[in-house]
Amino acid sequence: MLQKSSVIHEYLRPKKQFPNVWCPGCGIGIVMGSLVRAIAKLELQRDDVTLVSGIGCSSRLPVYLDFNTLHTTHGRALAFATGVKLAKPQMNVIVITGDGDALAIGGNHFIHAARRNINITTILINNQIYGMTGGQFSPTTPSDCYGTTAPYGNKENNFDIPKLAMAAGASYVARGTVYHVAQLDKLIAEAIAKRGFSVVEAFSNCHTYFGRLNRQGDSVKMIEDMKKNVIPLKAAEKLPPDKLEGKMLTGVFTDVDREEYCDRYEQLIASLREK
Amino acid sequence: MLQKSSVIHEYLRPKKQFPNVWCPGCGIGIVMGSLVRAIAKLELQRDDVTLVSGIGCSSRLPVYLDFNTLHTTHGRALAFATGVKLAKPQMNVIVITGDGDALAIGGNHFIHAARRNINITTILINNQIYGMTGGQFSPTTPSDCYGTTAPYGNKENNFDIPKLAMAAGASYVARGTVYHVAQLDKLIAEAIAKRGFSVVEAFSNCHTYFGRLNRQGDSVKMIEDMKKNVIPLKAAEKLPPDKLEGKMLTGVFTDVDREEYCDRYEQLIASLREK
Amino acid sequence: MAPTIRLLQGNEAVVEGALLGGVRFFAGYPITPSTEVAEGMARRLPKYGGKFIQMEDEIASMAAIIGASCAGSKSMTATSGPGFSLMQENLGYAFIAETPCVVVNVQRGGPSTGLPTKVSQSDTMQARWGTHGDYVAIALAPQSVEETVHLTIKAVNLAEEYRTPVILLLDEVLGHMREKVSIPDEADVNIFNRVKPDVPAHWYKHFEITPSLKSPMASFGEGYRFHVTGLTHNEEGFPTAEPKKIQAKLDKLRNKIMRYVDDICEVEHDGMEDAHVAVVSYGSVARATRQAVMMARQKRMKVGQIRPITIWPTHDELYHKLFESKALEAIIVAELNMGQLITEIQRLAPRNVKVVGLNRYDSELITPQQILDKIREVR
Amino acid sequence: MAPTIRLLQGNEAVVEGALLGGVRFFAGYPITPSTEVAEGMARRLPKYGGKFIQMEDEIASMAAIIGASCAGSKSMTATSGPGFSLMQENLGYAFIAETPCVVVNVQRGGPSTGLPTKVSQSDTMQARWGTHGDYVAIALAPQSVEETVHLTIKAVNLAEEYRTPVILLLDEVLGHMREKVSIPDEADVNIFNRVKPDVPAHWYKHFEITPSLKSPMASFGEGYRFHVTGLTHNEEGFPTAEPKKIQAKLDKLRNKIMRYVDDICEVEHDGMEDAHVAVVSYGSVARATRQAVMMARQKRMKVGQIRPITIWPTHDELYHKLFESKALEAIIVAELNMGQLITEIQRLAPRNVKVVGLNRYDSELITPQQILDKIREVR
Amino acid sequence: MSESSGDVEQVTPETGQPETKARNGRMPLTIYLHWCKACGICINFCPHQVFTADRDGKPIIAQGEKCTQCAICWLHCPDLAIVSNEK
Amino acid sequence: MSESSGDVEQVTPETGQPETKARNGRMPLTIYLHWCKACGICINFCPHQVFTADRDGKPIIAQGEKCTQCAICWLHCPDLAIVSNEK
Amino acid sequence: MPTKKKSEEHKDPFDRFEIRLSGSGGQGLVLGGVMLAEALATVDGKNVVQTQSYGPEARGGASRTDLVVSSAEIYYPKPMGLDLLLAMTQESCDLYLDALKEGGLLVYDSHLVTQVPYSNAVGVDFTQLARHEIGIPIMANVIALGAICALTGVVSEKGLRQVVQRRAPRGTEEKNMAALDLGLKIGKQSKQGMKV
Amino acid sequence: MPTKKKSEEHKDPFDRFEIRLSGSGGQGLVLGGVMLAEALATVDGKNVVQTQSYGPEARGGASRTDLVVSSAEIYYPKPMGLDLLLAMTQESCDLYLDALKEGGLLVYDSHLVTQVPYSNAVGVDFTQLARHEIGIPIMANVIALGAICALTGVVSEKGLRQVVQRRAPRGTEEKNMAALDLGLKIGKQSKQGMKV
Ligand SMILES: Cc1ncc(C[n+]2csc(CCOP(=O)(O)OP(=O)(O)O)c2C)c(N)n1
Ligand SMILES: Cc1ncc(C[n+]2csc(CCOP(=O)(O)OP(=O)(O)O)c2C)c(N)n1
Ligand code: SF4
Ligand code: SF4
Ligand code: SF4
Ligand code: SF4
Ligand code: SF4
Ligand code: SF4
Ligand SMILES: [Mg+2]
Ligand SMILES: [Mg+2]
Repeated sequence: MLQKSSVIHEYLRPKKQFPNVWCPGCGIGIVMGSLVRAIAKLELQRDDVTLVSGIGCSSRLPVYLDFNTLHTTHGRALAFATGVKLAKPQMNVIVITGDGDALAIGGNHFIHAARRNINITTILINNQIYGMTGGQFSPTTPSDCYGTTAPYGNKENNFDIPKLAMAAGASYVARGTVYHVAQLDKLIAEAIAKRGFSVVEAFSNCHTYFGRLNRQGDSVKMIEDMKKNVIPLKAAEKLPPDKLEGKMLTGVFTDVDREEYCDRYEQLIASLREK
Repeated sequence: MLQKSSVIHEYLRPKKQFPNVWCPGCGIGIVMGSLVRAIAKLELQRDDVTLVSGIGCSSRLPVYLDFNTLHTTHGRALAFATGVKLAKPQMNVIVITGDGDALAIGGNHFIHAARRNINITTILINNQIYGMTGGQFSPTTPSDCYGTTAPYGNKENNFDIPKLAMAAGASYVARGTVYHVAQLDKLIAEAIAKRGFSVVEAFSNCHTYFGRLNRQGDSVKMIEDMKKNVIPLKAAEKLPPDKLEGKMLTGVFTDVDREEYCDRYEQLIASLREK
Repeated sequence: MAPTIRLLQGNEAVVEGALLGGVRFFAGYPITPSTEVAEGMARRLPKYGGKFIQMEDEIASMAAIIGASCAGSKSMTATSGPGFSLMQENLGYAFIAETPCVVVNVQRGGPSTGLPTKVSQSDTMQARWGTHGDYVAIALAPQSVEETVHLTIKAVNLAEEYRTPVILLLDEVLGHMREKVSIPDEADVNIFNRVKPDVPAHWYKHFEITPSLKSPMASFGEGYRFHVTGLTHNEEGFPTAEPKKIQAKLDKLRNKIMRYVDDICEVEHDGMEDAHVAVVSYGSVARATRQAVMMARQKRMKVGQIRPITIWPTHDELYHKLFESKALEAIIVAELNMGQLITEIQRLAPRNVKVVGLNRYDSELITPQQILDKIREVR
Repeated sequence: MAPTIRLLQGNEAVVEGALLGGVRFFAGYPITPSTEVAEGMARRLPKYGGKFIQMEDEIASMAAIIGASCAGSKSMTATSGPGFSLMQENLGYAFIAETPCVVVNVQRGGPSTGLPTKVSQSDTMQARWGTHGDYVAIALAPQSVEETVHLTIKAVNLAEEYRTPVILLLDEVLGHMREKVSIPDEADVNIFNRVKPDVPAHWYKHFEITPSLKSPMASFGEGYRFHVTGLTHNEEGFPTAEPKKIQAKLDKLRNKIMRYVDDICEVEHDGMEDAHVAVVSYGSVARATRQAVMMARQKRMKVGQIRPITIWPTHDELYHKLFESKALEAIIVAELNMGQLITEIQRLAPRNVKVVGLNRYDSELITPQQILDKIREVR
Repeated sequence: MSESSGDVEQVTPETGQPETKARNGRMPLTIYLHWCKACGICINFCPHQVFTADRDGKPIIAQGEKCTQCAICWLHCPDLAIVSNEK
Repeated sequence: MSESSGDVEQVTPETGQPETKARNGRMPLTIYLHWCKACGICINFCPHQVFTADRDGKPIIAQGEKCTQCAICWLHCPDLAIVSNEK
Repeated sequence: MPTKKKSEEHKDPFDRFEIRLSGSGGQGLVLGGVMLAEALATVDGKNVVQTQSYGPEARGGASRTDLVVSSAEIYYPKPMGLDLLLAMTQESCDLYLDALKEGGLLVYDSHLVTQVPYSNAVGVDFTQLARHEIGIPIMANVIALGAICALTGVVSEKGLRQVVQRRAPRGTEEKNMAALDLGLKIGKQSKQGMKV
Repeated sequence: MPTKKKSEEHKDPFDRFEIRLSGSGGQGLVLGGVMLAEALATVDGKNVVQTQSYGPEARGGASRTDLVVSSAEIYYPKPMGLDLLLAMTQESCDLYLDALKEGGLLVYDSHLVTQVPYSNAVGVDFTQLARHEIGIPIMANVIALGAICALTGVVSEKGLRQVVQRRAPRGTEEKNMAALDLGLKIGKQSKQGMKV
């Protein structure tokens, strides 16, 4: 079905007006557009969608959208979401989180939600920095890059998000960027449709901090660079390793079917009732 | 150099007498023997070794040994250890932890210590259960097994420890068992010698809880079963997948050389001093 | 129907009370001496169609029960000192987001890992002041296994009525001891179910400041699509930076409870009309006190007893009344800690009345004899 | 050498004070309004050969500074409300394991995420009672950027001398404002370095109960090979279940501080000899108070001021002395919260003296005019 | 953006009123200028130079007739300020 | 084991005194019977049936001469209660 | 006013019967205590509080459980002076004898407890009886319950029978009842020979 | 007794000079305030407190920084009645004019602020001057500092010169000093024309 470009406005909260809080050109808004189109494409009822987020610029996303929205504490979105989902398994629970929220303070909930394979979709907006607090390095800040707490360059390594999600047990793992919006729409829709724990890493720009501190230019430049720095997984498979040096891979990293946690729990309840 | 069998007694704390707290036949004591022999083999000075642990039966290990010992809070051993190591990089810091301590409440510190590739050795005693609190299922309890909080069988999946450690960035990852003690000695010694974050999963028995709840027999039976259920990684490579069904792989999963965190920090200090 | 007579542990009584009170979601992480609550819930809840989940830690447990409560379930967690400390941040979220839930803390010796299997009452002040920021907490402390059943039901009811977390403070002795209890039939239990909005969705304000300060609460998925946040917010739930609205929100958090102290606060007392000495104590210490009071009266001493069942909030006026007798010379506050609730009693006692602590924190219960000795000493 | 005059933010002053005090290890996790402390430490520490690490969260930060302290470094972390709540469990560990460290809490509005960029003093009670179990906390609250430099040094010194965590309570206004400060030369700063044992290794007891209650502290790697645990332990550090030793340990935790309240507690006061009204306040509110007191005196009102610099512990005797003038009719406790330290003042004030709160919690500072109005009102 | 709270309550009264600025004929798109934050993404990303910038940096439809409805601008607008009049 | 604390302070006075029990001749090993918790591992794992169990389940060296010093018993003793007299 | 005034109880708060079952782990004493308490509470309609030691004491060696029984409300939940001490090891006998109140009764395993410096005492060879008469050593605890019942009358025979039957693992009901009967018999015999 | 008695200060605590620099984000007003404060503190030896708004107000639109200056100790760190308001936008002028105390001075950008319902006011075309005379629009803040110096004398010319020099990004020192000079000149001219 062809989507009208105005569909996004149908899902904005009537009382919660724009302009939004983000800096001009921040990719989080682009992800918001993708999310809305994906939900619209899946024709989910607004009441059947709950967005849960933690704390961070990315985590401010849910407040604008006309769903059930739960803006929680820093790092804990997936734990709150687990409560929502298990209490109401028919609810489509989508977690909106940042690289700091999901992987720094929230890393444990991330790997445990994946391990349980609970049917929650995580949209992890990775801008490689703590945006909200002003540009400290995050667990996805590449080594040697600058942050306000890495004034001499980051001495730590960064997580490979898809790898970590897969190792922990996620059923669906994908990566897109705010440059490749059509693909991002599709990945998010697939992730939501997946019965099991799914993760979409949405690579985004924080030009205000990451860009400025690392001389990567403004939002236009940063987003355009994503085009150059990205290789689709499919294409990468055919390339020699040296061609992949410094490139980011996008696409679907894994998509498997495993028993889902809430389903298993419902079966338990049913089996105890039978007796 | 041939090790005397009595070497273990040389490293016991004079004031902290045996018998130890563990149940008769608990494999944690076997791991303690391996650890001592590994340290003795490496000829480390007692003062240059710090053992850090969290809370759990496994975490009770350090108190018996004549090193610097830090018995911390549940799940946080690696975070405390990070402080010790960074403050005193010449110290050999070894973390003794359980499957619950390291991977349930402590999962985040585990993946972040791995990501930083800080030169800490983690001995993760995996008995697939929370022993100390009386047999609740843990993140390594296999699906459908019983625990006191899984009276109808565990509805969750378990972590694959080596996979998770590797995805997070560990430099050396290995698995041994308390049956294969000579191998365990060797793996622990290699892990300590590694400059970078290293993990040895020491598969152990909690017959008191896991064994009893899952009808796996007493300690003798459980430890003997490890012989049957294990295939060395090297051998496994040559076997067809169906032969690996239900088997546990042991050996060295990864052993790579990467820049170590404290080294990088020391270089930074040196470079700032030069100026 | 007639109540059932059973022999139950305090922790098992929490399970019975929770199920009777309508709890259908439990998330927890094992910790001595509270683990039996989780174990009981794991066994029982799925039989009621309820959900038990063992989370990766206490932070996640607290988060999950708030999430479940937003989704409409009466929810609970249970822990002990170290876990209670970890829950503090999200407990604060439950306060500001006005989300009903019950947190059981079976106290053991602290600080830190302390004495995992030993009795203590040293989280009394933490139950009031443990998380950052301003709020008013409700905490209840039973003295017997049977009262544990009832106070667990009460805790669930208060949480739902006042849209706030409620803390149930047990101690290791109470959690582990077995006692004869009479469990009421389901039909005989008074249950409070959260009030649902009856306005059209676009009128609904999730945090409305109603005249009664008790605001209806919709659940996710019921057509209201509201926003919940831990940022200080206006009545609709949207973050606000307007001083007036900020103050209104915080006033609501306080007043929705303090206006109803008469309903919320239960304080048992006896013999205060003419007592020369009063003993204030709660939880299992109150039973030693009762024994000691009986012993003292046998010896013709005029001794009164005060037992806060509701530990928090403090009902100032009520204590003022209790302390107003001219005969009263001394108040003994007996606690299994270094002196915590005594600070409240000092705050409220008349200056001519001596307030002294009887504190034990060596891992053992206070005995009736110790109390009797103290009574003799202060007279 | 002469002190240096600079314009510094409160958070930058913490960095300067920490470096002067000898802090060489900092672990933290960014949070508004304390982040500038971490940022400053990240920049400065490696130049001193010290270590800065950004941990994965506040729990880990607190853990890391304890670990570093055991390894011999003077260590510090900085945070704000939500992070302070998360630190509580490991803060308790530092208490029981008697490990020196400094925790800076730049307060913002709560509870929960609350008001990240707005001023508050609502973690006052949490600083005393935030973790489970029994212990005594030391907390300091500066009122100016310059005093922040000095109290940071003092916090480090107290931590080292009393082998305990020390909490430095700033607030958002103080943390963010820039002010002229005079930074003393390193050579002019009094530094306390933890006392090292001088006994042979096999005599050493890491938690010895010495007559002074100040016990020497070895570091890892210095030949002592001691055991540290969060379980209640004997003097050697080994877990104990003996009631006597348990009590001895907890008594030590309290008495090693309470015996020295005269040294630890700083309370500034002025005009209390003949004041009719006293205003008690701390942190940035004390400056509004000072202004108001000046204004009141211009109007010939007899107003006294009391400024606790050491917020915890409370020096009961000292307040009793301050309140003993017959002229005193009323005490105003002005706080940026719903009334926290006032509970201590109510506990200590004579019954004939009215104790009233002036509380603001709408995200703005209390103004001198508000205080002046309150003074007029209570007179 | 900096860590803060109250931002999200700013209610722009006229919100929702499109105020497309166009210099000539065809109006392939509607632009909600209240929402636009002048990031320049649409202007730079449009493959056919349909936009120019006004004094504040917000887009003006300068060559509407060149628009191919390729969607690039509206898919990338972080402020959801552009909708197509045709799709 | 159950979550607890005080355990670790039990000081066995005679600790360290080996009290090997042997039924006959050769003493290939020393067994610290105070430390032994009678788990049966050594008895069951010894490939040469060197041990039998006493009334409490603790090992007795029944056939010391059969010991090959294979190390299995002392490597697996969880209580570090066995040492070789030869290695 | 939200205060409750406590009314004076009618029954005597000093009517307490305090029991301690002590011995070593693995003798099933805690289970024995729970069964005794359950019989008292659910069949005899008595008030009863059962506590036990957790932690260090509970490990390996020593094991202990205490009961307070009353027909009035029980205030202090732990013993203040034991009316009955069952000692199944010498160690527990030595440790707890002092806790017996004046005139309290000591019941001990005459095989395992050989030093008994107390006169109001009844020795029964519980473990040997269990091993030889019943054939299952761990049923010494049930024999002891029977003996206690017969010796003191604190619990009803009916109550014990119901609870032992209910709690016995499937297939062991008969053996358990036999053990109980044996205990009752021996208890009655001993009582006749007792001084008191 | 560990109390300190505060001694009465010698200098007048009511000697306060309060300044607010206001406008929109991007006009460099916070930096301007910090430079002014630094000059006052480190060169002029005055006591000074500088605060600014964080959070919502700090975003996008409005920007504000306040200074309290005194030769005595400064108690209350925020303004109680402004002596000087610099308004670089109409919005900020409207918003803060009320905060000016009686007789306080308003300095405004005459290009951007067109409605000025207050008489003790000096309008200077800061932004246009910066753009046209200096060639760098964002240097309007430095021009304003110069003007404030000349108009009020609250800060020394020397102090401003040192700090602007020190804080100027490498390569812009000359332009910055030119802007400062321009501000000083205009300030002096305006002062002559002022009513006060
Ligand atoms: C417990 C706690 N610690 C720290 C913070 C401060 N904080 C807010 S957001 C954030 C980082 C956000 O980073 P990320 O998730 O990447 O979001 P972004 O702003 O980059 O979108 C931090 C550290 C907090 N709110 N709570
Ligand atoms: C914060 C906190 N939560 C819970 C506990 C209780 N607790 C102690 S050990 C433990 C689990 C230990 O499991 P594991 O690490 O596998 O160790 P094991 O005993 O199996 O060796 C738990 C849940 C605690 N001490 N602290
Ligand atoms: S700070 Fe960075 S992440 Fe946050 S809104 Fe601005 S550009 Fe986006
Ligand atoms: S409970 Fe399990 S893990 Fe703990 S000591 Fe016993 S056997 Fe070992
Ligand atoms: S992309 Fe959107 S916000 Fe950016 S300039 Fe274009 S319309 Fe404005
Ligand atoms: S739809 Fe395509 S061609 Fe048309 S204006 Fe947008 S980007 Fe340009
Ligand atoms: S293995 Fe060790 S503990 Fe086990 S029976 Fe043999 S000697 Fe005893
Ligand atoms: S060394 Fe080998 S052969 Fe000898 S006793 Fe031990 S297990 Fe048996
Ligand atoms: Mg980010
Ligand atoms: Mg385990």
